[in-house]
Amino acid sequence: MVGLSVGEKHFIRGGIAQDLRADGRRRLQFRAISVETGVIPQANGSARVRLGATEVIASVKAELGKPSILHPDKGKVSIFVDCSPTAAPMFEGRGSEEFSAELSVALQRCLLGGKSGAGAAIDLSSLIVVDGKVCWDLYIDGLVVSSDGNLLDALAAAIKVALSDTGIPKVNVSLSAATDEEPEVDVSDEEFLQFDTSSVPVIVTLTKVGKHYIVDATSEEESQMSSAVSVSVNRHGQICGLTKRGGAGLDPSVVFDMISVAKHVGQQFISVLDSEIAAAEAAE
Amino acid sequence: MAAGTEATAAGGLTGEIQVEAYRRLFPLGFLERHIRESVRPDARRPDGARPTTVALGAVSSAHGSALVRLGDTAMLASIKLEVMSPSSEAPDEGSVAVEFHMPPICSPLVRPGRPAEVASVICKTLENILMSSGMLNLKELCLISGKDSWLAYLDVYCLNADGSLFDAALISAVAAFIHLEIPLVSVGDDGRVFTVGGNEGKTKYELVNIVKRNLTFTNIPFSLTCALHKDSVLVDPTAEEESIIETSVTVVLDSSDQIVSIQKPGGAVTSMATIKECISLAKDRRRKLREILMDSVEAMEAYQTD
Amino acid sequence: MEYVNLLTGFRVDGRRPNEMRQLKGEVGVVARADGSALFEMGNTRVIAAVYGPREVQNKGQQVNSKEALVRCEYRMADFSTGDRRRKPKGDRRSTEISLVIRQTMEASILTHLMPRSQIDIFVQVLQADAGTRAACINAATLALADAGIPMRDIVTSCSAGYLCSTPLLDLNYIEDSAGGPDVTVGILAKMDKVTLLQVTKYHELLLIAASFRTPLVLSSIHTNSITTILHTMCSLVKHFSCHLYPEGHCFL
Amino acid sequence: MSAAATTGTYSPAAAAGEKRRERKEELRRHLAEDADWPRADGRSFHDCRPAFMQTGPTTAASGSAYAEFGKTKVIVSVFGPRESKKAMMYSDIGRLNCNVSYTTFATPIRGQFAFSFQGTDNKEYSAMLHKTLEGAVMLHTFPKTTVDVFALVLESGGSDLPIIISCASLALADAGIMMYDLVTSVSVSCFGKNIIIDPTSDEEAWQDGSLLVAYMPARKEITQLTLTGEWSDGKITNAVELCMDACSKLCDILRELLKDASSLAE
Repeated sequence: MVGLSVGEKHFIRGGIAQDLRADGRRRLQFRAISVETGVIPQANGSARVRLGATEVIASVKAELGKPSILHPDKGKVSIFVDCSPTAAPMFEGRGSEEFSAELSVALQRCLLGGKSGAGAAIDLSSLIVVDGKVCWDLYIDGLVVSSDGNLLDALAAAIKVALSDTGIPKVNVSLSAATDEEPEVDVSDEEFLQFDTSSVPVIVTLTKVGKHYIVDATSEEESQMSSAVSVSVNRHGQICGLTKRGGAGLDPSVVFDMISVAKHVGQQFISVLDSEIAAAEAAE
Repeated sequence: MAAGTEATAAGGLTGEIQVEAYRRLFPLGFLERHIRESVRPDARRPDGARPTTVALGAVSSAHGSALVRLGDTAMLASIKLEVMSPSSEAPDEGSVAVEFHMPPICSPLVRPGRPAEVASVICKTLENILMSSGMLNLKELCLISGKDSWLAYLDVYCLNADGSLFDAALISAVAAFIHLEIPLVSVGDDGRVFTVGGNEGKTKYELVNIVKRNLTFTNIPFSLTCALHKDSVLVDPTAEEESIIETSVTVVLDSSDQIVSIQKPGGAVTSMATIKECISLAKDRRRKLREILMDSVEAMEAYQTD
Repeated sequence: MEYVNLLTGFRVDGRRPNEMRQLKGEVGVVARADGSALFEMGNTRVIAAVYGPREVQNKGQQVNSKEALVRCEYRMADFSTGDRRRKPKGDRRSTEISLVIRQTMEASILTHLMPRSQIDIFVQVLQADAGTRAACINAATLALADAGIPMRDIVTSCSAGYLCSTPLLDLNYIEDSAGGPDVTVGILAKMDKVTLLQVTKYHELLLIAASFRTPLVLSSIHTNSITTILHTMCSLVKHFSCHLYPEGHCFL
Repeated sequence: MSAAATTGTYSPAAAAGEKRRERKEELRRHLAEDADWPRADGRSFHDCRPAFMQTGPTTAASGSAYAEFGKTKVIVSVFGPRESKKAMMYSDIGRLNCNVSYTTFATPIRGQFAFSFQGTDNKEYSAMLHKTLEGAVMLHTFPKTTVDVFALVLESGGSDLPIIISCASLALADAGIMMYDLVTSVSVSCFGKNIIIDPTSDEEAWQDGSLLVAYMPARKEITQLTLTGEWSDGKITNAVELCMDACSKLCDILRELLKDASSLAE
């Protein structure tokens, strides 16, 4: 919880109105981002992203599973987020459940695409090992370690980086003659397949404070929001998901305006993230 | 007694306050003054039940369902059949799983995440009555002896709680079983049962159950709840009455007027004569409910032939 | 399985029996917390954050208004273990460890200096490779020190086990899952006092003690100062004679 | 099926599941490629299902509403304003508490719900309902107290959330809770280049993307907007406008309904 005095509130609102925020940023400027890969050795891929004082960790684990009956030619991806109480005392006990669920749903909406699998960030058919029998189940876990606003954007960025860090073991399948039997699977320890993460989108949350909207809001700024829209944008400029996150209603023209601004900012954010990923990979 | 002083205190005020306020402030006095005139707050006689309607087939996704209204109390019962392997003790019997739900929409007293206490009591009683009354012949739920049989999930939802919940729940459960239509099934190569629909299917697959499409009922239980307050017996109490009265008696009778169960959940003591009165009231009620149920079956059949 | 090489005396990960894993500590990792620390013991990695002293949030929990209320929550990240499982929050093990950490830290915090206030200690396990209990206590100590909360002394903790007739300091996951007896000790380093002693497989320990009739080797680590950042963390094994009473279950 | 594996019982599927899948693929292809292929229930792309709505099914509540769109059936009860829970801190504006639950027979296979369910409660929809309504309800008119909005989905036949939202706003009006405007909601599914309105559950299961709009027509404000799948700018504009148009029409129906109900009461 952020407790602000009237003067502080006025300062934040005034700063946003004049395009000079409390930390010296402009309205559509992100905080400095730092990216680190391979932070969880047990996972197939992992990343830590710091956005100002916000810190999140994403891990990707791959397990062999069985494809669903409805989609026998596709693997499965699930995304869960947990907010650690270290980030804020209000996440203690069951206190984080509701917020974690909201973040999980928003990420699923932005990364998993439609029910048919169209527009998904990860090509689900690349996760299939044997049609209808064996596939990879990707478990993407996000953990919020430290929170200073804009968690959703940070989590989406961390997932994008973690996916680019992910190596899926190469699998050799020995198909037995009898079709009913479970195929034998030999998981390789040495060879790994990398993902094509170029189409994984980023999320840009536009927070409306007063008449203006800002990107990458801090906790203090978020406490002053009237409403917020999270837009997920991929490299091709397509919108891959959108969630309005509570608050007052918005005029339709404002919504369309926000979408086009988010698209623009998102493209820039993707290129920043790409160079960070390259730097992190070089450092590793 | 507190109730007495309340009643006299109320007496002093009656001329000055409005009926609705009096009802809220002195619910006991309000009810007792009605009973003295042999009429109830909703204009019923003490021995009069509320209008009851039964609509069969209210849930399209279920195999059997019924919506019952008892005054403002509304119950929705649905039966879904699933295939199970029968236990070794009874290889030629199916089984029934009963659940009674009180979702938060039905009453201001129920909150999400906290199931109402009364719901589990009604659930247990409902299960006992359905099993012990001899209404169901579990052998009829068998498909292939020792291999496959039906497990009938009976889910009763209370949509609006306004008293006499058990009576309404029992009627809806019974009606749902009467409405239950067992799907035609066949056994696939993998040993799993699958449903067969349409006419070409019937000729293509070897059917397991051609005859047993509806259950037969020799015995149908009905119940009546009577509220007992001082010397008077109020049939089919509303939620308002239930919150005031001293105790209640629920009588369950089968088709031959045999007593399946009598329940009196503690509370004030009652004479045997009052219990006998309740039983005779329950007998009258059983006949009426039976008529209502048969009418609803006819109405549904007429609707289907149209 | 051979947990200690008979010829060389080395353990599966190449350590000597009385050698600890690589230790690493860092304070101030959570910007918005009053105190925080990251602590690593080999592959075990935990984060602790301290909020407080602050006003008591739930007055009902306050037992003694003359002392600070110390609370603790232990949580494992979904990805912290080798096989990914979503565990329900507040399972029995987490509750137990939360309680152990709380009691251990409470013994060191000068609670009487902060009446009518509350101190929350949150520990989050990022990677579990055995010894999370000890790592959490070390991280919590660092975080409390970072928050500037007055303490009697620095609490440090380490575990030890007994496999292949050898006492082993600071078990890793492979050694921990071998199922031998193990001991976790928490000490107030300068005062040289034990605040935590947990023994599992107590009966096996009894047998061992009975057959060898030797003092059981337990462990504790010494920390010199953790005022700003861990300068040095010298680890040494202390011989700790404990009297195992046949009928006792817990001793402290 | 996971449900079958855990309980040891299973719901017998219709004959030849493979065939059903093929049929669905075909349906999907038609929806994606054809100009205006009549949908499985005979509607054209931009037709909503016939709707039936009614106020006051639950007399025990302060206000309630029932909505039936095709196979989807929903009841919403509104309780309060009433005392907030003891644990709640003081608040000078009112609280809105939303809960959405499903009956066990709401889905074709008993108790088979998506992962965001805990028991029969749908956490995701509860949160979404709350976010949608909080911008419309005048929370300052009932300080310190709580209004509970509870929804029960009797049968799920697609477009559940938009129907819950519209039904909840009708129930709030029935309860006499002050609102800036009635909120109505409509969702669309996207198949290839086509957009179809008010999808059924079959259509939802195969869609390429979906978009939901909750709208207050008199104030011309969007209170909720969600989107999945890949969309271009132009398509979003089209879909949102289509939804807003449908929302306005639905809102007129609700308004008439409330007028009729109040004149009937008099």
